[in-house]
Amino acid sequence: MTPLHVAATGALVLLGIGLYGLLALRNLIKVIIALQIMVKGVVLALVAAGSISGQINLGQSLAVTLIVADTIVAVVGLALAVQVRRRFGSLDVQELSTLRG
Amino acid sequence: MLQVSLLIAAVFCAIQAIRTPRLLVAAIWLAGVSALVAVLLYLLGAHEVAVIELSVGAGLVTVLFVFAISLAGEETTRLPAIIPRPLAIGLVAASILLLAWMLAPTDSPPAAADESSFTVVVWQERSADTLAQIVLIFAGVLGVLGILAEERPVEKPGVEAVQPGDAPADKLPEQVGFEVESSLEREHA
Amino acid sequence: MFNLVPLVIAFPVAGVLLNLAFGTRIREPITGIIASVISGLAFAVSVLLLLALISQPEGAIVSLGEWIQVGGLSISWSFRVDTLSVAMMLVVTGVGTLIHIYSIGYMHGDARFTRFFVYLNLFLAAMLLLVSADNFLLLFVGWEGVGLCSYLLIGFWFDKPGGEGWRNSSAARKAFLANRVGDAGLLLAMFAMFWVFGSLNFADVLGQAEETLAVGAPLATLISLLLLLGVTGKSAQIPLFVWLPDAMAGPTPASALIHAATMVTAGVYLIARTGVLFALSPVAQGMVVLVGTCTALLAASIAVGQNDIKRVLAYSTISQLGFMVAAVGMGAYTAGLFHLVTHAFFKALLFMAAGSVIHGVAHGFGHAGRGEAFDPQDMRVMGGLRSKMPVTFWTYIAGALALAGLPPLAGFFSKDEILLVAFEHYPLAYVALTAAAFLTAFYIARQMLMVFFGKGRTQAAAHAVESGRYMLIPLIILAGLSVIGGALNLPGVHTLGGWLEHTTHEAEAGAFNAGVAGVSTALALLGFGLAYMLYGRRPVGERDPLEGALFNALRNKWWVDELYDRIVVRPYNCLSRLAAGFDRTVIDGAGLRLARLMIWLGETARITQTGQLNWNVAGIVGGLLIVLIIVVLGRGA
Amino acid sequence: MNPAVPVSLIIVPLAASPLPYLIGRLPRRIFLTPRWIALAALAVVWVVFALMMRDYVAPVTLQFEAVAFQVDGLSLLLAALALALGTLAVIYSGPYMAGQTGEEKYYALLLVLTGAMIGLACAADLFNLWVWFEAMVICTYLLVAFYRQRPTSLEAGVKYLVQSAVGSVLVVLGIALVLAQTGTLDLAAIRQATGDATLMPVAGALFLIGFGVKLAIVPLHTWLPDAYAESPSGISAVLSGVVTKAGLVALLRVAAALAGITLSWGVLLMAFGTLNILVGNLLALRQTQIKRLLAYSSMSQIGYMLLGLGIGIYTGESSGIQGGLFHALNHGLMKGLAFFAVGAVLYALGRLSGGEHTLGIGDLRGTARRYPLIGLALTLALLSLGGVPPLAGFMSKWQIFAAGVGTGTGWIDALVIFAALNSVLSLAYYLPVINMLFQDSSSTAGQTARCLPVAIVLPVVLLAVAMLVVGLWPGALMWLTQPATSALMAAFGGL
Repeated sequence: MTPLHVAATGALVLLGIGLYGLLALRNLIKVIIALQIMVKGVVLALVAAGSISGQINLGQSLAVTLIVADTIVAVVGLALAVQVRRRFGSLDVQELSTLRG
Repeated sequence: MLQVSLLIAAVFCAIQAIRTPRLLVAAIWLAGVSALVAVLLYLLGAHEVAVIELSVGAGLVTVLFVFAISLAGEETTRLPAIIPRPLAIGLVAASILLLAWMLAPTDSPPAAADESSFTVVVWQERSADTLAQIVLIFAGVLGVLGILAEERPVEKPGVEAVQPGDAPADKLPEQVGFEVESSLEREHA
Repeated sequence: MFNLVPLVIAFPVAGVLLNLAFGTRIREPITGIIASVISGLAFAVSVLLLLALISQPEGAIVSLGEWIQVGGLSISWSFRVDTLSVAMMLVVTGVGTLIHIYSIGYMHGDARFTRFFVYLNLFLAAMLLLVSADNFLLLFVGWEGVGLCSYLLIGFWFDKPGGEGWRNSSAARKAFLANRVGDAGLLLAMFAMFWVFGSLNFADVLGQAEETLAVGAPLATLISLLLLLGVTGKSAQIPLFVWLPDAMAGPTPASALIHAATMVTAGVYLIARTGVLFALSPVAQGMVVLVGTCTALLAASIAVGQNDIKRVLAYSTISQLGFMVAAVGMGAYTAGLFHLVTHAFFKALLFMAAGSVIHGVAHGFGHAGRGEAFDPQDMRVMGGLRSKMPVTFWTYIAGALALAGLPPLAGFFSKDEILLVAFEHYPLAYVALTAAAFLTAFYIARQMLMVFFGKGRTQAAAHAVESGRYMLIPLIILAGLSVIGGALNLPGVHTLGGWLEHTTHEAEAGAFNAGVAGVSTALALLGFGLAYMLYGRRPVGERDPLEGALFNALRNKWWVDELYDRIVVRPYNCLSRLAAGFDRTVIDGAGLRLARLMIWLGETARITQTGQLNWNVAGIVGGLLIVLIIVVLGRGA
Repeated sequence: MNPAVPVSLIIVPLAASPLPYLIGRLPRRIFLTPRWIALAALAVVWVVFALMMRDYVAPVTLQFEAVAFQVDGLSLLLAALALALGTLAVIYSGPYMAGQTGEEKYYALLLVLTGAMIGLACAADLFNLWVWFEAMVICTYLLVAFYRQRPTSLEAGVKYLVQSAVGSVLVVLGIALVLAQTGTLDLAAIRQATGDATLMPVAGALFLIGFGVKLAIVPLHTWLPDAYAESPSGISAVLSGVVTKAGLVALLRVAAALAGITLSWGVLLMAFGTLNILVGNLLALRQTQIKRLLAYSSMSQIGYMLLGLGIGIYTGESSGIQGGLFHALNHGLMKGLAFFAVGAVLYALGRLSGGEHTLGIGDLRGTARRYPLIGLALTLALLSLGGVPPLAGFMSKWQIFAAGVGTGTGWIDALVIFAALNSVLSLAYYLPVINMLFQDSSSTAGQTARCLPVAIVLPVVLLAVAMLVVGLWPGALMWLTQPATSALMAAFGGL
């Protein structure tokens, strides 16, 4: 197994774990953690892709942008979670299902 | 071999982050994933991004999580999943395996040597991305400020319209939810 | 000269804008006079077009420029001036102008006087667009426009107290829905035409039809039958006729203009215009004749059992439309259009005279002091109005005799031509139509006897007064036209036939047949006599002389509405539900089976919107999985 | 064309965006409000846009080091729509958002949103496209959850954030696959590169799902009704009118880049389009809240766009593509108008600051009596959405249907007939609303009604007039749809 294979496998496995977390977890902060796990997988994928195409620095550059962007998303998400806790008194996404139908 | 064991460790951390009922613990497992991914990145030759992942992913994000958890409150109860577990596992596994199966035949060629320098790529060649990133950060900061902003005391009475369903913030959450629903019901009727 | 044709539409549009802009500032009769003058101007333009056509009968197409231009589709703002369209324009603007003038008197004192005239002008604009359009899309715009105006005018008094307003607006909804079913047919026909001919211009579609499609081609039948569906909606034929009687909820001038003289004849015009297509499909032609004949007979028999003065006329209109549809179905376009014109004269006359009667009786009711619940449209409360309202009476007689088809009034000649063609080509239809003609004479005589003869049965009738001159002058003019209208196409002269020959491709017209004319005249007289025996010789009491099982059936409109209920209730299959989707519950908006199915589907679909974040993400994963599977399968293929 | 023009089109709104925020943070007593600053900035952008339209003859490509930008018909179309609705939303929000905490952030974010969408419209680099897309999405997070004191707003914001984030992660994975396969990120270069037949379709699938979340294709649509119904009405208009179209443009850009070597986009778009039409209509059928109803109707309208574009791409004929793009523009006008008009009623009722979702259809009773202009405008918008001729919505649907029937393929005919029937079905939920508007008795709207300020009426009137003009003269938007169509045709060229 070359390092690239490892990275590609890792990317997919982390993506899968994150997706599963999104389906199974009910705590909003843990949902955001699951999102972050997915992002880690994609960072690996981007760098590996750069490496495969012989432009590792290009891959790195993209990965940096991705990390920044998704950190921002996580921060906004956490801010929302804090407000949710204030207004709903809970972080359970089950409580967050008043809008339906 | 080193990579494989690092990967296994990272996957273990990720699973733990999902499984543990405690939020703080989960955040720390996430930091573990981040650190291990950073090492994997370093081994791939992506030195700069490894450093950034370590400092932002394992450092900054963890701090933010801890901060948020302290604001929102720790929660330790394990909530039963809403989606039946076999269905969830099946959906995810099927998608990921299909992806993997279709990507598998690709023979990864040996990584060619990259002559460019990271700084040049980031700051010159892809400066448009970097500029857009600034916009993104600005928007994100405004977003966080906006979402977390405390209610300003009403300066001019009567400017802000009062509506029946608007519950004061200090009410018990259960009551808030109830009120919203009952006002919805009124509309339906 | 032909270039004037856009003015025909521009004038009513200008009238709408004028009255919208200044209607709130100027006083009552002025807005009505503006609208009437505008309508008169449109009539004048039509006359100019007529004069131009006399010297150049092949007509012209006037184009104002491109409208939609994309891909293969090219639609322009173009209008067709030919003998057919100008004949329709003359009827619409001529009768329309008279009805405008009449409305000034009729709507006097109504809170929404100006709005009524805005609607009338808007209707004129849409109707003129319909008849002058040179492509199906423009025609469809007019078609929808008249439907909208009809909806607005039926529900005009949606705010009447005591549940009546609700009935008015639900009648409007019923009309709207029945019309939309028909419109769907027209729309599908347009798609089919575009698919086959690649164009929607009359010249392309009708010009290529004979080359592209063989006689009896399934596509020709499909298009023709879809067009027929549109016709049954707009012209109130079986099975979509149920909306027209309810449409009488609107003000009487609107009933006269839209639901008697002009809009409902749009279907007849459409068949005449697309005659080439129908000629290619014997099956569709047969269907048209069948629909027209059955409607004529069924509606005439229902009219016998009605007691509401306007509902009698409504069923009479449906029946007469059946005559016209049957005529154009037989390929006798001249006969059909001839009847359209004369019918516009005498039916508008009858409606407006009936309006005058209602007005007079309601006025008399006001004088006689209020009693219990009172319906000024119920013929049972009338009687003896002959002496109270002499002008109305005499004009009414003229209209009624024309409708009954007594020589030498207009209705005699036009109905006789239809009967003649039927006699020569469709014997069964001839028998049915003659029977309908007999019933026509009977019910109109019954109506006259109940309204005008005998003694006033209520205080209201006894105190009724004649209407004002705004209302009477149009009546007198139309009465004159009803008497002499037959001159348009006298046997042996065939002015109208020669005129329309330039546009339609006429089936061979037979010579005047004294036998056919004699039989129909004799039957009409028989109908009169029978009615006189039953209603004329003794005072009509509470009990109708015809009371009995058959009359009960007539009074209940052959239980058509109920029949629709039955058919629908049986869950045979989805198709029967679709076909019979016009039962009254449907049309009253409560329970179209299809709608129920849709509502059920809608509720079911709402379950999928769980509002649950986890399920939402599961949707994304599911979508990803589906697309990936498609990719895998696509790779295998 | 002077390269400074397109650059300033992107830069001006972005550079000006901190100004409303900073001005708003100053202690009061200052004449300039954040809203006027935002309007001034947008006015400058309009001037730049006019300059660009004047000089535009053919697509221009600008290269900033490795990252390419391209100004073509599609960029102009999206930029015009973003500018138009952005400006109207800023005008509209003056009285609507008055006195809200965080007003200055609201206007700053609206500016950033407009700039980001123009950037997205012009991006010709796969990754750059994603960055603009992400910037746009992050702007809307706060705007959706603007009434953070309302639990339902927060709920909508959370769902919107998580689902958007999942979609965006999938897009980046797709980008990684493309990079690995072709070694380039330039959309034009990707088109040239003939790649492995296995990796590219997977990337295509990931893009379809990733951008599809923003486009609300079924079954990724679940965030949409909540977000549209809970956000301030100005934002609902922008979200529905432009942001979905930005997702559409992004998807079309990458689809065109992968056109030669991946799955058949035409068939996929048609399939998802038809599904969207049906599901959107069914879900809208039983709604009692007006904004939610409009949200679901957006889903079905997106379906019509996808159907038109799919037909065009499948057959390689311009008429379907033009119809789809025309419908996208029209939908921007119609749905913007509808949300603005509904917002006007909300304003009149005083149900602001988060009361948005409580407006039931019954609350509209008799609105046309008290506010004839608003009632008429909303009626026009709804009839147009329902495809009643001769309004704008009918024209574009007609083009789409005509393009489909023009192909002469049986199953496409069936799809078109199905879509046409659905168009009739959609009247089943529009008409009751119109009926309610013109009811005689009035609901609370009539009693507590206050006067509507010019700033709220003006956008409604402008959009209504624009919609009428387009309906009577569909050629009026040809200057936008024609270049966009040829740009897309060229991009999908090889088909």
